[in-house]
Amino acid sequence: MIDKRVDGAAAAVADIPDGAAVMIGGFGEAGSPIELIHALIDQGASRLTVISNNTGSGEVGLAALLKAGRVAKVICSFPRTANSTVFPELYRAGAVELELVPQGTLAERIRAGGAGIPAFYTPTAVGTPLAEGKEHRSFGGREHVLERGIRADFALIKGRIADTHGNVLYHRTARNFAPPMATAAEVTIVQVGAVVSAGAIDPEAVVTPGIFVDRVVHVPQPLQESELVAAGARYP
Amino acid sequence: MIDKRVDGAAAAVADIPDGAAVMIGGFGEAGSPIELIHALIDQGASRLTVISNNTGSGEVGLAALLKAGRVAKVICSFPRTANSTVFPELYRAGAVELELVPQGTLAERIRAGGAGIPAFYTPTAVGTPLAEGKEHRSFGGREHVLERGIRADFALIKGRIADTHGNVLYHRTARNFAPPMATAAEVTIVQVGAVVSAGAIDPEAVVTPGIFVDRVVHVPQPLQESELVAAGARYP
Amino acid sequence: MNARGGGEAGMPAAASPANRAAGVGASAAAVPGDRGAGATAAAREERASLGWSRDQIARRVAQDIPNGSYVNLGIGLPELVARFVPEGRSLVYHTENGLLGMGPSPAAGEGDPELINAGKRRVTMMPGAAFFDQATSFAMIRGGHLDLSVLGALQVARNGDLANWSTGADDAIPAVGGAMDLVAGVRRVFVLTQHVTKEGEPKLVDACTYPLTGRGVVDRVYTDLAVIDVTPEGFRLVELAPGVDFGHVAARTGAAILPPID
Amino acid sequence: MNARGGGEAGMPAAASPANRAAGVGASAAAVPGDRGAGATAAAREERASLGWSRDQIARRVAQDIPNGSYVNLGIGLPELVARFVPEGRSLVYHTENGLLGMGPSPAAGEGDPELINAGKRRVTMMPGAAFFDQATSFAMIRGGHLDLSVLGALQVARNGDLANWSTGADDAIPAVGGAMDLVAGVRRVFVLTQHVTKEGEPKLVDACTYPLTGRGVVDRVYTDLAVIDVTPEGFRLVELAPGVDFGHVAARTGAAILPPID
Repeated sequence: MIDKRVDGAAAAVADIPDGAAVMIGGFGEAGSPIELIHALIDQGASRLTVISNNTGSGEVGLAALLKAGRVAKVICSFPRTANSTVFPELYRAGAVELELVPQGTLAERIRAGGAGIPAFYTPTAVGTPLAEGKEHRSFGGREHVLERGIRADFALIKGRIADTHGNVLYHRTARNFAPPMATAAEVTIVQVGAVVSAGAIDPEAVVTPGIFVDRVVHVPQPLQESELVAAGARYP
Repeated sequence: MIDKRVDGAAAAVADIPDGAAVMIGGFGEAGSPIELIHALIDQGASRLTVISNNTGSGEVGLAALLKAGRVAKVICSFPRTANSTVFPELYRAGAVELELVPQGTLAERIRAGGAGIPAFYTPTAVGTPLAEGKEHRSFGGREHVLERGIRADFALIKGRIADTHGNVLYHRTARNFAPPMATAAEVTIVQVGAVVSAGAIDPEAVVTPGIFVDRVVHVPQPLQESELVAAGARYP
Repeated sequence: MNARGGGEAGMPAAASPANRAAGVGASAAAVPGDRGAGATAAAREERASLGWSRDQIARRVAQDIPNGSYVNLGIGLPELVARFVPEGRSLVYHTENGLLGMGPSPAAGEGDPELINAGKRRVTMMPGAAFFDQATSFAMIRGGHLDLSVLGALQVARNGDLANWSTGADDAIPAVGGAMDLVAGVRRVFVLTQHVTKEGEPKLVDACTYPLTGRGVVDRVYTDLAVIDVTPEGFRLVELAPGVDFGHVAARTGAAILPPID
Repeated sequence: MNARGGGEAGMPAAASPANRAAGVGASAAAVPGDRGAGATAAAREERASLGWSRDQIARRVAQDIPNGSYVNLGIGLPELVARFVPEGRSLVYHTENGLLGMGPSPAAGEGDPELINAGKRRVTMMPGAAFFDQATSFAMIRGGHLDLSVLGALQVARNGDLANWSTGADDAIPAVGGAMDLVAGVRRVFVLTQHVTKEGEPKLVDACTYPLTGRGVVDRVYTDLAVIDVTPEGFRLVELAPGVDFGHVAARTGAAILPPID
């Protein structure tokens, strides 16, 4: 019997070492795997490279991981939002490195990393500061830049339902970066609101096939970032 | 009201011109849009470039299109199967050009064409005759070849259900090339066994979003290639 | 169509300036923009009374969106456009965080924190909606599948260059999101903006001084004062807001502006 | 693990020969292969009585597949492996036309013509199965997500080169399918084949004469006579079929073959 369940978020993230590259799903609060991030804070790994579209808000979840000083570098498209103060302060203080990537290029680089494509050409960012220093090449009379696939040691993502094989369904716009990230990490850890047995998910409807998932953690009532921030919560 | 329904296969393929590049879904008989192909035979367009994984079997569907002399070139990974005689005869007679592409490279080239990626590097086929004459480059100490995205004028695909917006669900392994092909053609035409109103398909379960589909044709009882071949059928 | 048949490029031809349906008229007298302090003060005063309101600009943009279009509306002012779709037209809104068929905001305090738009605000979904991941969403954008993107701007140059993500200030936290992908991939790009900044500086300029979002990407600009096309000859007036004359617009534009063709 | 952290390569390191867990022993006497006509006739005669049957080779392969593996079985002989998974192990079978969790063939005349495997034969699906498109299926393959591919062969060279798609004959219809993708992307590649051709020619050779499927891609070969590893030193015997001795295998192998390490 294949059974990828792990007993709790702490056990799921226990082997993430210092210096690891960690992809973290979510676009804003939608899809942010807060319980896995909090377990990673508890666990203590530091000098992390975090690949994530944003940098969190308030002082919970991803922002709390940054606040705790665990992140050396962020690869990101939009590292500020309405309630985001932690990253801006660290960045201005020179305490964290930033690699800014257009959102679609970030998604495609992650997808490429997971699909065995080491590099691809894209028209995005040509003529802008984000293309400076990159290889350019013309296709069909149009300039493109060469971008590299990205892989990570771990991916932390959030789903709605998974089965014991690791097949995952998502919730609305919380899907965002989770499917490509699941493919691009050595170890993919998903927290889900419900775990079902193999066969309970329609094979036609599976979004992330189980081959991309290593560990399934049941988090029945996931915290919601905006509610925590509104309540002034901090972690730990 | 957005309504992409077209009244019948003949109307759906009426504007495919001579010399068009046409992607045709299917892996073997699974997902082969036979009714659309037969309508294309009736319509008469010639000198076509066909992008498809196989070349059909017997003398129906894709094989019948070839037999009718309408295809100048095939871009394909596996142009022969158990009951495939039409393509081999044409190929040996020099009546059709073949661009042989590894199956995964074919899928990725189509996906790239639809995703605005003009070219990408892949390790597939390095050191083989299919990489000869292609640009090589090393990434991470490993050789890769540069492959180009493919687009077409039309894509003919088969689904199980579509709604009036063109959102498509597929049937089991008939899905195969349809989703990437739907993204890579100027005009994508899908034949489906059932058409439902917008809102009847779960937004979480949509496989091909309607933005990739231009025309929906209702074919309630699609022919099955293996049954036709077993019955010795020919088209027209 | 056959020019692209079986082609190798994979890029939407429509995104290049050469394909814009721009009128090419005889050269007309160009009126240089007045960027002096006097004009600045005047502009600030007049903005309240002259030209279109924010809602009116949005309504004007909406008139130009064909039925059945797939549209991405940028964060902020462009979001207003969705309120003014003319009767009888159906549009499908794309939000790049993973939804086609986005509907209006839910009532205050309602909605789902995981059903949001690119501005991270709660939205709803329409019949026929579909969810998808980020790689797919930007494949739609980059692959030329969206008909229209309506974006805000810091600056638009006469050659269609757009700057809308960074002022380049030393202490700014750089953040780009999907803007560079949208302008690189969507078939037509409209800019919806005030004609001048809060300080009265022109936003339509000869050359952008802020970091670019994309080169030669803007097709048309809608401001409180006018509708202006970006053409191979530079800015060309399409339409003036009620009560605004050509000289008024020209004086607040930091580049030559050509009169309408007809 | 950190060597790849945030890295730019995107390629599975495990697919390269350097990462094979190959034993490195002292050099041993190499026995040249006998490709003469006498050996050919002898081989033909002995194949019926000596060594493993097709089912037995398949059973031997199955013993080496760890529990929980994601496995792609090539068309033909490799498909037999699925019948012999040892008690207590669960494997997930991938068929590159778009299914994970492939089950056995349905009863004759049953099944669904659109639920097929890469050999275009009807199959079934297991609990926990998932369907996906070709781009996703080959992303799994190329991205290093599959643990094992078991393939047939025309020739395997001592450096791990594999030829299994074309004899290069002038009148052949070239057809490659997914073979080149599988050998380029899957973490381990096993070859399951008869030791010699129907004509008695060795399939394990110094260098392939047929067009390659991939360079340096084969990890291990299972034949009717033996299990043989591809190591940096060349072929190395792992195990002999019952009743077969080293000299017998060596005489039917078109390249040097090293004895087992221990």
